[in-house]
Amino acid sequence: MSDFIIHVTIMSGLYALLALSLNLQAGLGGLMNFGQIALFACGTYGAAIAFHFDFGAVSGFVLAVLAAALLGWAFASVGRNLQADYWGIVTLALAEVIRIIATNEDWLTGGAQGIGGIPPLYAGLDGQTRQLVILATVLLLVLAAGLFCRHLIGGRYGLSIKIMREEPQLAASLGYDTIALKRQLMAVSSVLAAVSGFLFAHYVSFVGPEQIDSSETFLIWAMIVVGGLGNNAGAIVGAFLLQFTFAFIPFVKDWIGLPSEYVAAGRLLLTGGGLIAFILFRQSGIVPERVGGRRYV
Amino acid sequence: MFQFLVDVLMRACDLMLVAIGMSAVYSLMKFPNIALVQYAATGGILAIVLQKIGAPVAVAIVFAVVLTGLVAVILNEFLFNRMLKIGSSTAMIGSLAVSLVFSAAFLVTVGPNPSRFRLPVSKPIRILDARITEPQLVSFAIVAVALGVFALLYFRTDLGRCMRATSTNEVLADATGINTARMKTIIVLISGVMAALGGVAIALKGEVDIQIGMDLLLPVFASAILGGLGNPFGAVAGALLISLVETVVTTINFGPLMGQVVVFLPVAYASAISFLLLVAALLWRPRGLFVSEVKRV
Amino acid sequence: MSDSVLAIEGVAKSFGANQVLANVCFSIRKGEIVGLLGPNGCGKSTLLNLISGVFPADAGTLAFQGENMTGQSMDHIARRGLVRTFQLPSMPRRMTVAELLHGAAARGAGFGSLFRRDASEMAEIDGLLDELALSHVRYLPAASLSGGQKKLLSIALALRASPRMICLDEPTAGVHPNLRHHMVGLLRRINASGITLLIVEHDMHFIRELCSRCVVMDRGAVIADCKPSELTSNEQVVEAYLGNARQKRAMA
Amino acid sequence: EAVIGAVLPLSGSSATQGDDQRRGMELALEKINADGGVLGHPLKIITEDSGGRTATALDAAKKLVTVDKIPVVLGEFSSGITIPIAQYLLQQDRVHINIGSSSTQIRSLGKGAFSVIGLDDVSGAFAAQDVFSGGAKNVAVIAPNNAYGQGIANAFAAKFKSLGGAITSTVLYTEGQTTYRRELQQLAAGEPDLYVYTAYGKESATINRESFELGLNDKKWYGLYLTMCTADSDPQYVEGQIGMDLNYIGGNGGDYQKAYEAKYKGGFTSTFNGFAYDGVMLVAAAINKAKSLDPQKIEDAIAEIGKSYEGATGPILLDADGQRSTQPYLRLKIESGKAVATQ
Amino acid sequence: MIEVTEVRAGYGDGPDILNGISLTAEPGRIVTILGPNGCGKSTLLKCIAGFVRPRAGHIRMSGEAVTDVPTYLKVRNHRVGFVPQTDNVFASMTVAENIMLGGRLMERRDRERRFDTLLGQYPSLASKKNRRASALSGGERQLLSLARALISEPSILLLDEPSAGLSPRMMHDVFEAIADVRRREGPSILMVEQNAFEALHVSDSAYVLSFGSVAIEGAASDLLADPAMRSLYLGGDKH
Ligand SMILES: Nc1ncnc2c1ncn2[C@@H]1O[C@H](COP(=O)(O)OP(=O)(O)OP(=O)(O)O)[C@@H](O)[C@H]1O
Ligand SMILES: Nc1ncnc2c1ncn2[C@@H]1O[C@H](COP(=O)(O)OP(=O)(O)OP(=O)(O)O)[C@@H](O)[C@H]1O
Ligand SMILES: [Mg+2]
Ligand SMILES: [Mg+2]
Repeated sequence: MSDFIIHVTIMSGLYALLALSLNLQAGLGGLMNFGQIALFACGTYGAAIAFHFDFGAVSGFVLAVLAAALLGWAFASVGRNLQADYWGIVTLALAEVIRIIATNEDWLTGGAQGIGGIPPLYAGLDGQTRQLVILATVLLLVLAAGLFCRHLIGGRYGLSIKIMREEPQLAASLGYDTIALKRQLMAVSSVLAAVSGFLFAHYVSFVGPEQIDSSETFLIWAMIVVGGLGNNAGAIVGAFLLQFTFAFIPFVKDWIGLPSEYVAAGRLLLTGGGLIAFILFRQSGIVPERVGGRRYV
Repeated sequence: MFQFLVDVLMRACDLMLVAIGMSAVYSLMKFPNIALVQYAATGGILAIVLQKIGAPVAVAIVFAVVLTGLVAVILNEFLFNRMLKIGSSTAMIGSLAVSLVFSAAFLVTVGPNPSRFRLPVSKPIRILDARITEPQLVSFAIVAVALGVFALLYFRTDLGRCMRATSTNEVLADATGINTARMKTIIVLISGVMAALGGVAIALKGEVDIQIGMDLLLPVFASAILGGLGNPFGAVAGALLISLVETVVTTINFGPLMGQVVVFLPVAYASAISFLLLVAALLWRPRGLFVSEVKRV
Repeated sequence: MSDSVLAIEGVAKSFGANQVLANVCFSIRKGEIVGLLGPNGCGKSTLLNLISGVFPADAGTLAFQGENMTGQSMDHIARRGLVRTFQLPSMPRRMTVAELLHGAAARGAGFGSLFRRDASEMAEIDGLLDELALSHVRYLPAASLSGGQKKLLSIALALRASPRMICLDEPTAGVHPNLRHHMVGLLRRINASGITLLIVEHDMHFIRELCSRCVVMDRGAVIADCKPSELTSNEQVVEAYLGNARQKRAMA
Repeated sequence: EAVIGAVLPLSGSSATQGDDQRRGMELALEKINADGGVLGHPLKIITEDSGGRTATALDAAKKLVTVDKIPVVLGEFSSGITIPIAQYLLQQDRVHINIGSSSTQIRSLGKGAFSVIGLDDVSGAFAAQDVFSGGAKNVAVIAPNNAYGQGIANAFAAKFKSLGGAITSTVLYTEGQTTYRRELQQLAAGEPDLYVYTAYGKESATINRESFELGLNDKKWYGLYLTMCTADSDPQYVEGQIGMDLNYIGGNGGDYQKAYEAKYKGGFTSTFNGFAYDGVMLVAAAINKAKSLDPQKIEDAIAEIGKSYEGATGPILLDADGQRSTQPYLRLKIESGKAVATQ
Repeated sequence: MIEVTEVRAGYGDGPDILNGISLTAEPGRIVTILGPNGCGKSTLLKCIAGFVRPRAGHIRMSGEAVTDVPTYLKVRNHRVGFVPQTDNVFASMTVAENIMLGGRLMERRDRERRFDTLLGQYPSLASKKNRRASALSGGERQLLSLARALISEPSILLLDEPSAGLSPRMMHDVFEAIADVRRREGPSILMVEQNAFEALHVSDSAYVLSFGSVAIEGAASDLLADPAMRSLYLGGDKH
């Protein structure tokens, strides 16, 4: 059991990084990114391609981070004068384009078959210790990312992003280059997503296009909505909560004794219904954003 | 050539009604309701099931469509209205959760296998160089009539004017004596009916399975946004444009250019190209092709 | 004209077939307080939009402190020191007044300021809030301010952006008369610190008390450029803008 | 008490196949337990839903291993999911049985991984030989744009070209569309002698109907796994199609087919139920042979049994990599709505 | 006839913005509400119109209790015309559509007649009849909003700063128009204004609010005549 919990915690941590990244964009910057999974894909495919062409994990990491930052930058550039919803759909579409490329360019990405056999990190350690070390790494990264985001949001830069989010015209009239702000924010938050993807690839050891389906983005969205949009702690809590719920739904199923033809329906019902109930009864998330933040109330 | 037009229309028809519904709901409620695509699936599946248990096709269709409309109203009353109080991204995630519950419901009621209306197989009719079957013509007709009725309602009646007024300024609409809550209910009903009709139109031409809703999501989104969210007839044009591009890029034979007999763009890239078109169109007209609203300071 | 801060030459703007501005020329010297007057819909706000770079002019040139600003973006122009306020200000829903004022100082707020937090500006912000009777709403979300309070806040925001020149679009519309009086004093002091002011306004008392010069527009063209006291004697201005005798009496 | 695990796509885009796999397992379970179970107890299968997602599938696999302490896990359907869970299971020294993926990458998973389904190279090569010897020289291929489709289309093309035939065009379609007219017209543009296609239930229904509507059925259609291709289609549209499929006849395949039809009121939904059935049967036999639930012993037993095992899908011979090396295929033709064997 | 008794109101779970306000506006009279920024004038109008629900107190229109009646019903049953302070037009609709919407509850013939007279009164709107309201200048919006409220010949007129942003000439015309409506149709007019002198000149009575309570009430002429009042509440003695 404890192995299972370690595994779920590692996955939760990876999703927490993704959620933190999305929360920076959507919660702080008002950027309704529905293509988050494409930034994650930069991480997974960065790792996979580096492995495939024998570049080594370090260059894989560099590749992942650079690709994600570049893609984030491009997302922001495309959306320079789009309204939030429009931009959301554009990112969704672009992420889909990236998935289509990953499915079809098999010389680079392995096509629909994906790239398998990516070695785990800390390959020198034995199974049990390795899991623990990976767990520690992920949790440390989540902590560091959380603190970084907190600092970013609480400081002067966060204020300028907030003005950009709420009233772009006003921000521009005060001298803020809103496009540059968006690009910076996207590039920085994309790096978090790429790190998550990179670790995911090495942890799961397989990278394929169905991992970057657009429904994955919705899952990350669900995490930050449950946790409380705009709040870092909320994003982390949301990621852990949802990931643990998903992981433990099979136990609920065993416990109820659900016949196997209803397993899938039960899972969908629990996730969908749970999410609805959560939104309705825990209105603005577990940890709602406070207007004014810590400093100005 | 005529065949080509028929192909374009056929694909556009699949998207149009759902896209109109999405756009119309967006104009009043200010959130893209993902569950709409599931209403389409509900409409189609319900009509088929009703026919299976003995109702004549026409009756089955009417019942299915009305029932779906009512479901849309009820869900709106009990879920989306309350979620919207928290925020539009919350409502959107909520509508995703509702979609999951729909999937679960479909899974236990009709199972994952596709189903179709029991209609006599008809030999295609030849019109010029195109081949069209009778059910396809009926399905065209349904879409055309639905569009016409909606256009009349929206532009020629007081009800339509009130809807548009509510969508631009709810407070002022209230102050003009418009029952804005009822307007919303009506638009939700209409969108549910339109989506269900869209589903029926798809079902008439062939087969539906429970995935159909989620499969429609991206192209419907793209159509609605290309036309300009909140402008229902823009969505029609958007659907036409998307299907036109998809069809054109896949039917152009690049063979002669490259000294070979047949060289086509891989179909897998058709949707990628239509998404890229979407991005390009929005770069040119950030609020969609058919929104002429000026936002001034 | 070496001391010209803002030079507007032959500026024109149309929206579709609708020509809103045609060949507008005037310039403003450093330290001046200029009133921009004209009937509703004559193009005053549109001119401010061109000056501040909301959209580009169809023709003509705009120069600020000798630098050609034609076609530059709003944020670029603002960073050069030309800041404007809006006629119908819309304010953030999820930021308090105090937060907004902190964030309004764009200089040095870039990515580099990530780890900087200073409280030294507190005093400055407090002073502004006091001056504009906004102290008691400092911790309210900016969007929930009353109409008049938003107008006052937008002046405070412009001041925080370290401007060389401010263009104010109807700063007193919806502001209580006592505060208008107060505002005259504030704007004078701002001006005395070397900031040039261009004010679109309909309150003639305010104009008379504050401005050294008035530019009057009608249907997209400048019809008068004179001292405030000379307005009533200009037939064209009276006809287009001031209207009947009671108004003239009020001006006298 | 013997408990084994399965990870299947019971929801998501492959739910049809996943559900059919579940049916096969259920039939196997009924048969095993009616015959006395394994090691004297009824066999139990814990089935988990993968939702068609790697992460969920991995969670499920880890749950089966670490919580339910299961020695053998069967599944999944998509190669993209089968591979990572198999890798995980092998790391944990458990046995993995592939019952539905045919990517050739599966061959290199390593010891402890078995496939009871022939990988794409096997079936693609058979079909190419069959089509070529049928006289067609220029063919067009349409297959889904996923691991299965890409794999089998490549395998088919490689063999067909090596025989001296030509592929006029290969179309990989995106699943879940409402129409495939564009794809079909691309296919027709090369004017092939014959169309080779493979598609899952819903897509094949649409493809068959539309090829009928567009008049593409004036040429011969060859279905790879023909019963899967025609399962959901209206018989009128597919009349006269030929193709290959797995051999259900001979051995205990005929009984299996009857049992399936009796229990689920209709023909096979996909070809995958048979492999799921065989997978479970094989594992049960191995456990009985090993007289133990130790994964290592089960693994050895499977390798041993796999030297000659008669499954519902025909003889299962596992090669040194644990992969099914041969697979008997049938040549089928649709006559008055039924698939009948031809020679 | 509008009667407001001891109304308390606020936003969300915030503090009371109105602390027990009472006032009456009789038919055929113009009542002006004055007061510093943020004292609750607009909140009071929104409360009467039904956008903000009173926490205590009563509101009656034409003798009927309407405290908890939703806005649209008030508008229908008591013919309320409302000009909000901000966001006062249907931005994506044309000028003509905006005005017509104001009269949607009237007979078609009446509506068209009124429409033509109103456009006659505001030539600057007439020339922009088919333009989108979102393109209008601030002053033009103000006029449009007024025209939209006036077309239905309301019996209760709530005006939130109708003269804000208007040129001196236009402001004068607008006040004349309001006085004219009062003379001809005799509605109860409740008007919030910052241009106090001009407003008081056409008003019958006035209330001065301060921090959500009535500080002073009286006849408009009395307020204008009292020098102490002028310097304290009306912005100094400049006239
Ligand atoms: N984006 C636009 N599209 C079309 N017409 C516009 C646009 N912006 C302004 N106009 C028109 O240009 C004219 C001038 O508008 P502007 O806002 O500059 O007037 P203004 O002088 O500021 O008036 P006010 O004193 O009422 O604010 C108006 O008639 C307006 O309708
Ligand atoms: N939507 C809102 N949510 C919360 N507080 C609000 C809201 N609207 C107004 N307030 C608060 O209520 C108080 C009164 O606002 P109101 O708009 O009634 O003022 P006003 O008297 O009309 O002022 P002005 O003359 O500036 O228009 C203000 O302090 C404001 O901050
Ligand atoms: Mg203006
Ligand atoms: Mg007000």
